Amino acid sequence: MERYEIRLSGSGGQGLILAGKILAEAVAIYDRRNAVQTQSYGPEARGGASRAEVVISDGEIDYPKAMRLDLLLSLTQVSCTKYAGDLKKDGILIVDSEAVTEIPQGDFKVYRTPIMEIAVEQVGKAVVANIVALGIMTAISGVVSEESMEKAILARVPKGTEELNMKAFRMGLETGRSLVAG
Amino acid sequence: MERYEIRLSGSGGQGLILAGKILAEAVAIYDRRNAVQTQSYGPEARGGASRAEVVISDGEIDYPKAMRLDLLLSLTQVSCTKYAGDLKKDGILIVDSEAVTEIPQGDFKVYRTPIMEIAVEQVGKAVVANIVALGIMTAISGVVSEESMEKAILARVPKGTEELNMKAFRMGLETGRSLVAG
Amino acid sequence: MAEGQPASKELAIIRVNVEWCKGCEICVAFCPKDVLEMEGGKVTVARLEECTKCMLCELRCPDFAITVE
Amino acid sequence: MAEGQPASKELAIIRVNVEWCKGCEICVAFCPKDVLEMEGGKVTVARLEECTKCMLCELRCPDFAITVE
Amino acid sequence: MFDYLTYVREGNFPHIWCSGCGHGIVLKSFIRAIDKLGIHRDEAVMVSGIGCSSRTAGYVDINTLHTTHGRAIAFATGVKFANPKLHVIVVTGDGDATAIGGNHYIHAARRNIDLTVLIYNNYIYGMTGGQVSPTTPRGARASTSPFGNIEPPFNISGLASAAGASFVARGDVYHAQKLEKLITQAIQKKGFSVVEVLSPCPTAYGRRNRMASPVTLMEWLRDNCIPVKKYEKMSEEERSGKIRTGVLIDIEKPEFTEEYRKLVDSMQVRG
Amino acid sequence: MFDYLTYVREGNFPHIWCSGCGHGIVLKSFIRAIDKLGIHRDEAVMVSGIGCSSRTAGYVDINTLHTTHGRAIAFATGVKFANPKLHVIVVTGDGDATAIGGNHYIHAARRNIDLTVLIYNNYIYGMTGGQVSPTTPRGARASTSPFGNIEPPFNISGLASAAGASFVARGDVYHAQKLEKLITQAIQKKGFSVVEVLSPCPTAYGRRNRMASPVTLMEWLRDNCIPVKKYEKMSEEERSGKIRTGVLIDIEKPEFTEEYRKLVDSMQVRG
Amino acid sequence: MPDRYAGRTMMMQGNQACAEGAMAAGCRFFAGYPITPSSEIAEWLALRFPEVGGKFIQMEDEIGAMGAVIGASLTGVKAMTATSGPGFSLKQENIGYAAMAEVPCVVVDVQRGGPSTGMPTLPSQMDVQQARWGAHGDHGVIALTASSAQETFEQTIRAFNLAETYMMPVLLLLDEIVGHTTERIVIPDWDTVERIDRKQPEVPPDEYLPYRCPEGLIPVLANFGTGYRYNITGLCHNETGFPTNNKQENESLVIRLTEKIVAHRNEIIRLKRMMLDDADIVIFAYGTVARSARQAVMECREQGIKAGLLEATVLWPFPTEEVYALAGSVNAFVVPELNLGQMAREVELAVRCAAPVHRLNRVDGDPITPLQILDAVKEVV
Amino acid sequence: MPDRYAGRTMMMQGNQACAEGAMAAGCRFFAGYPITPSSEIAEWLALRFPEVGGKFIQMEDEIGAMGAVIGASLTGVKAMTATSGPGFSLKQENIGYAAMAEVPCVVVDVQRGGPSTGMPTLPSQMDVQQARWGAHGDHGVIALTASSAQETFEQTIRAFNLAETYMMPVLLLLDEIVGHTTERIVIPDWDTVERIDRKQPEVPPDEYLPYRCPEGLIPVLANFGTGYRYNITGLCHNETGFPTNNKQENESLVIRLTEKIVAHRNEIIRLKRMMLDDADIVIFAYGTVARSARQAVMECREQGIKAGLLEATVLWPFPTEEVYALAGSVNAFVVPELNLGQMAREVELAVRCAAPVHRLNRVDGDPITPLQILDAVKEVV
Ligand SMILES: Cc1ncc(C[n+]2csc(CCOP(=O)(O)OP(=O)(O)O)c2C)c(N)n1
Ligand SMILES: Cc1ncc(C[n+]2csc(CCOP(=O)(O)OP(=O)(O)O)c2C)c(N)n1
Ligand code: SF4
Ligand code: SF4
Ligand code: SF4
Ligand code: SF4
Ligand code: SF4
Ligand code: SF4
Ligand SMILES: [Mg+2]
Ligand SMILES: [Mg+2]
Repeated sequence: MERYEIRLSGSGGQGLILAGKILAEAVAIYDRRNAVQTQSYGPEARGGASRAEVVISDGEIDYPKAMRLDLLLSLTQVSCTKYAGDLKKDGILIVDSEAVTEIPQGDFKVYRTPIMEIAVEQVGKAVVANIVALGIMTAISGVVSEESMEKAILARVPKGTEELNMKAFRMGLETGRSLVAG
Repeated sequence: MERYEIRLSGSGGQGLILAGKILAEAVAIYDRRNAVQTQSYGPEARGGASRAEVVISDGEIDYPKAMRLDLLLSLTQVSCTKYAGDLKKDGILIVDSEAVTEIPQGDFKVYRTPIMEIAVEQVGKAVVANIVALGIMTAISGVVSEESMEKAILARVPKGTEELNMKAFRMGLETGRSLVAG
Repeated sequence: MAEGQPASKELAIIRVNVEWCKGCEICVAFCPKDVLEMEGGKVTVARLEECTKCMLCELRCPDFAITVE
Repeated sequence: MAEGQPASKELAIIRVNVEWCKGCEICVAFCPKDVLEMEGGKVTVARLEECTKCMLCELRCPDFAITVE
Repeated sequence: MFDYLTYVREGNFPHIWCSGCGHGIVLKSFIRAIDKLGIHRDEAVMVSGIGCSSRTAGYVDINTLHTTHGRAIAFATGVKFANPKLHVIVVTGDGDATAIGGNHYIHAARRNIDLTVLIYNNYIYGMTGGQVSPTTPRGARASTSPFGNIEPPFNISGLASAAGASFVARGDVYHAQKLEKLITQAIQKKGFSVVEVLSPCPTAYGRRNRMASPVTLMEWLRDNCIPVKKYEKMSEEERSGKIRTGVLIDIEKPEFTEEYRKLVDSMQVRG
Repeated sequence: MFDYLTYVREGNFPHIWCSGCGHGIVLKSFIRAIDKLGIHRDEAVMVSGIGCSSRTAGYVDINTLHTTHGRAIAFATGVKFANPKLHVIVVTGDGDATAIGGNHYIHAARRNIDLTVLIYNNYIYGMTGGQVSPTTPRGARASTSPFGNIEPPFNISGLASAAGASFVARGDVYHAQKLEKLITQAIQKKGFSVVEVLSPCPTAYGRRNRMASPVTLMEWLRDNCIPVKKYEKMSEEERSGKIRTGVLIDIEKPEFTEEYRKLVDSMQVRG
Repeated sequence: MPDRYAGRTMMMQGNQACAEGAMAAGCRFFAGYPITPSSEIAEWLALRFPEVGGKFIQMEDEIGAMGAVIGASLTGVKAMTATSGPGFSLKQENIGYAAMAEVPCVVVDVQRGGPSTGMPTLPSQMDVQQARWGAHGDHGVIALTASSAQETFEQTIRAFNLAETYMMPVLLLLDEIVGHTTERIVIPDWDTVERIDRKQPEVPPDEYLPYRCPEGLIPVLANFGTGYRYNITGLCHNETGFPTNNKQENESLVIRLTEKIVAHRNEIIRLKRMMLDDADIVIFAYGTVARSARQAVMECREQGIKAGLLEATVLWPFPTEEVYALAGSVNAFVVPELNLGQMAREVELAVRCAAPVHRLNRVDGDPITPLQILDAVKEVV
Repeated sequence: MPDRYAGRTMMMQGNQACAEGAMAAGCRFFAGYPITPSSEIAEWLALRFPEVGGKFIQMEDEIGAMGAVIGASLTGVKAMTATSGPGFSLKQENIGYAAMAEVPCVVVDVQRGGPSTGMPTLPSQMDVQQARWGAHGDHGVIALTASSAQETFEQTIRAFNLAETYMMPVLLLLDEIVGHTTERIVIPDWDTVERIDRKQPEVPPDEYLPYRCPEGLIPVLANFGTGYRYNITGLCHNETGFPTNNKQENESLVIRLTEKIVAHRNEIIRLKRMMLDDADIVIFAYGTVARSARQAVMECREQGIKAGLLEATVLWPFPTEEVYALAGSVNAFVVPELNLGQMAREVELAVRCAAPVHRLNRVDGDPITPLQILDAVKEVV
């Protein structure tokens, strides 16, 4: 695969940077392909809007930032509005359907699903919304293997929360699969 | 006159830098010729050896430091030994005869006189040795007028010490004249 | 109870600027009368009639997001 | 006075390093026995026999220039 | 309802501080103080350094000067000395004022120059993501003290007094009304005045130290900040873990710009 | 006779200090102290900043590090932390330590790192020719306070205590034997220890303040430096103009390098 | 009330002349920290300022001094600090702030031998590249120099005028010799001194945007306390003075900070030309060394060597075009400096290979003598 | 005991890779002060050092951190600090001290947008000239850079090796993108890492002169506490380490501080060459921008444009000769940089007019993209 560009966007505290790191680690360490993860912050290293990017490729990844997105995840309206235009033709947009109500126009596939709600109501904790999102993205994008994602998640989440996170990931996978299935 | 270079040398606290400034002021402000005065210090701006230079000329003075001395005043042996070699052929060396006992070899005229002793015993204060020296130099060098020197001294010395300093200056003048004469 | 209370006692006007409210819950936690509640990450007025206009919610809101009149 | 004094009382050896002495007069001023004097800007031992070897001159000389043995 | 909006730069809101950050409460207390004092906004200058706390300057509609990290007091010294008519208020953080800025802090106190310094003490470097600060309690966790801080913290207020400040107070954002009073007194004081304000940082400090919720942090302030008078009556045991708040120092001494003015006046007479 | 010469770098003598400068007396007291303590010279490091006082380093035959103005304590922190076995002594001036170096001074005190700091306080910047310093008394003349200093001076020792030092003493060069003892105690103390030494500067301070003669300055010290115990018994009036000397603070508290060692040890167990 | 020195001819050190120039320029605020060989500037102002109501403060360190100067300037007063190498290094962060926030002020560096503590009482020209690049981040720089007490007086005035015109810190690079040499200076009546004061807003407060730059490149900053309330920050900001995350606004700010110098280079750059019309060899010199170079040119001419002198009194912006203009018609450049060739780099960049550039460097703490330059020229001929 | 990461392949930020590189190089002392975007270096070492007995201290400010690093180094430990622009400015005085006293240490500057507080979370390459000229006084400088996490790991090791070899501070200039990008790195077994430790005296203490330089240019400084008692100062000093007023000694010291770099330039300079053999256009790039340049070269070649890349991994000393060597055979140079042309100046000086030098500058906080470089090359063709 040439180059696959993913952006995870939302606001600080949603754990998107950690999600980006897990995704990159799954690809680069466990799937043994190349991945580079970058991020951007608000003023100095704090709060506000948050954005993580993962570029995946079988070749060397020189330019580390995304240029034309293959996949955009947006957990807030602001980030969706801001970044949807960066999607490639036929790219994929995944949004939290509760937070994002207005989808910008564009030549891309849109998947809407209440990510935060799934985390709170089906998994039981808002903090795992990022892992739910990872599950959805894994199912929809197909750029990373499920096993590698599981390993990467387990390696990064705090001790004692493994099960919760696995549950979130699987919830996400299911959601993703049914979204693809339509 | 092309360029006349004077160096006053000794140790910190002998007032040589003030003497240099007075001489330069006499020439440049009162005699209305050109004069430039420079100095050098020990480590940072303190104590130790002390050296003041005055360059006098009717033309512009570009290079402000002495290159070949016309006149060297030395109140210590160390400074005399160090600087005598910088004298021009036929230059003038004036030394405190008590402090400087060894005169280096060289093609210059030497005037020996107990400057400090004159200050202490004939004027009454060691601190005016610098002014005594100015008197001697005025008489011997002929590069500055006596009147201008008097004005410059009066403008620079602390209030209340004018008479003392005038006495010192005249004592120096006399000494200088008799040295030239004899 | 009605006696001794000024007849003219008016209900407080509590305004929440939801654009600014960051949902810290400070106003909710320290309202002595339990007037406020969280809803969808923002504060909302649940029991206006209980409000004594003590102004503590306004005082402590870090986000200039709630005012009481 | 001689009684009670050890017979073997020796004169102090006071050494002045004239190269190092800067003539500050501290040793002179604070010698309890007035042993020292200034001469030509340097210290000199004027009344050695008075010296009690109290070492104060050595102690306070800022220039490491005077020693007492 | 207090009308804060006429004092703020509304266009810059919502402010950048995190949900539950105490800094907004300090800002509000400050606004009420200048309102009460009737200070003309054109004659008030706020000088800040770098840090979350220092961002306060961007929100108040007075003359505002957001400087370099640690140097706010030095800049403020220039402003005040150049134009002593201005009311100069410094807003700064524990890191800004007492880590990199410690020297300016003690020297301004020594000089007793008429500045009012509000130190937002959140025990951490908030802006840069939670590194240990000179006020982080022993044992507390920060990104650069991952095993618990081994350094003892400064007593910010004690330092100011030792250095020569004429007014030193400590307040906290839970007791926001009292804070307003302390700030009022500090501004009124002619001389170097400090108000150390305990202002929680849920994001960078709370999360690492089992106080992630703003409410928990506020409760902690409620329960541990003890007014001076009450504190004095407490036994040694009762005092443990408690923090003295209120006016700690309030003395009269010559003020720097005033002394300089006298010098200049004396020259005019001489000259 | 005390044999100073085995401890000094004789080739660098006579030293650069002016006639009657007190700094040489401090140096001698220091030498007697390390001699008495039997400290191995290879294990002693002297760190200094810039100033006449800081030139001390060039004269002692131990490891010596003459750094940048105001930063001696920071450099010394590195030396000590990197190799806690070394005895690290900082020699510095009132300007070096408390003007430009004030921040490092208070932070090293806070950390309570095991350094011994000798501050040669001559109330002036000697090296640069006599500018006002943070310890210049009010009213005193300096080249940058030609009409008399309008700023109040620091209490150097008080500042160190407020910042957290575990040992603070004040001595003077007239009472040179006592000074030696204070330095000895300071070196022995495990923790941040300060000895403020009143050391006259006839050239830059004395001359401007009617104390041009070294003897006058020494007499002034003799008459005004009062041992703590005696001072405590004096009335308020008697105290005026007098200076308390002796050990001012001596407390026990955890030392920084020791605390870090414990942290490392605990990791070895964990790991 | 005329000043007591106004209109007088006096003997003064360069450092004192600098202080007097500042006063004549209208400077009424000085914050400093002593350091050889600059301390006399502070000392002279400590003595003189109270007479004219100027404010003098000795700060706790150089960083604080630079901060205080910027703070003072924002109230509308002309403000200055002075230092030497080690202090110049320490001031860099705040000099960069003044450049970013566009606060006029003057920073004097009386250069001594470096690096580090180096040779505190000896001259050098070792900080000239630091003047250009000492602070992090890109921004334009104006740095002047002077070779005599009189010129120091005048250049100090010019430094203030440039600072107020272009709204930025202006650096004045002297050296130990210029600073400590006592020579005659004529102090004009202050009223006759050309003095530029910073512009003040012409719009009412509610229309005012501090960084709008009515003339395109230079902002108009209202003095604090005059009713224009705005924000100043060292963060990238837009016209309003508030921080921005807008990329275009970032870019236009950063570029403008350099562009405002580039665009006005002709008004800023000044050169002194001596016997250049028929010169085969151009000596490029500045500061103290230019004095020796003048004498060297005279001696060259006496010996029949067609040498001329291009003396820079503005080091930054560098007179690239002016140097290049000479390059075609001469055989060589000789660049004597009290450093290891710092401005010779610039001369080389400027001549664009049209003529060889020879260096004459001295770093032992002694000045370059006329004879040394003469010899260097002869070697080239 | 092998380290727990040794021999592992991991995902790491450039900043963490820098910290790991330091550990692998044998660094056991870090003193710092937090600043975006460098703080992760400190944070990672605060976590990691206790495991290996390394010392971590957060100082009160950047100046103190730099001082502590120098002090620590003199005990023989390898020591480092890390910062960004504002802190880099503050450290300059003490960096100059380390250069003067010849104390090995490593200073990392993770560059962000400037000037002043600027754009704290956005990348730049705006401090590259400051790295050369930031401290007052003349002295040689070594500055490395890196473009990926793996290279950061390696360059950090090299920085220590150069510091210990040439006895001086070595600067490592990263940028926000390199510092914050997470990518795969392979951490070798520490035993296999080439590690250079500073020489120790071979003569007995009584014959030892710290600045004698047995091999001509580089002194041998004994670790404090090992029985060699000597003096270190930032004043001009002679072989003994004591201050001197001797002019010849001053001169030889100052010249040696530059000469030791000039003389060893070939050992220090390293370049990466990509498709240069037949190149018409040379892109000169470094750091983050070199990544884009690599991609741009590939795209140029696809489009039939003969572009090549000369990537500098050592910025100072500048590879003047290597650049010049290419100048004769190519049509042009293109120098893309996240600043206003700071290294393009050097390229211009180096090519000596043998080929035109085109600049591509970006200062809005966004990186230069491969496409931008491609466009710039096309414009030149
Ligand atoms: C010279 C310099 N060093 C470091 C920084 C990075 N920095 C920005 S804010 C900050 C700490 C702020 O802490 P504090 O003052 O306590 O404010 P808070 O954010 O906690 O309110 C630091 C270290 C900087 N901007 N400039
Ligand atoms: C960064 C810097 N600023 C200023 C100086 C100039 N300087 C050298 S010593 C000194 C003051 C020394 O005073 P103090 O520490 O009291 O020592 P003393 O000479 O009085 O013993 C100053 C300001 C310097 N060398 N470096
Ligand atoms: S005013 Fe008082 S009672 Fe009313 S909502 Fe606010 S806190 Fe509650
Ligand atoms: S205190 Fe303010 S920000 Fe917090 S929940 Fe209440 S209204 Fe919202
Ligand atoms: S030892 Fe005592 S008595 Fe003897 S000379 Fe010295 S001070 Fe005087
Ligand atoms: S105290 Fe020392 S320096 Fe002073 S006069 Fe006596 S011997 Fe000489
Ligand atoms: S990081 Fe802490 S101090 Fe900064 S805004 Fe957030 S809560 Fe407040
Ligand atoms: S200037 Fe003062 S402090 Fe310095 S050596 Fe002379 S007397 Fe001592
Ligand atoms: Mg804080
Ligand atoms: Mg002093």
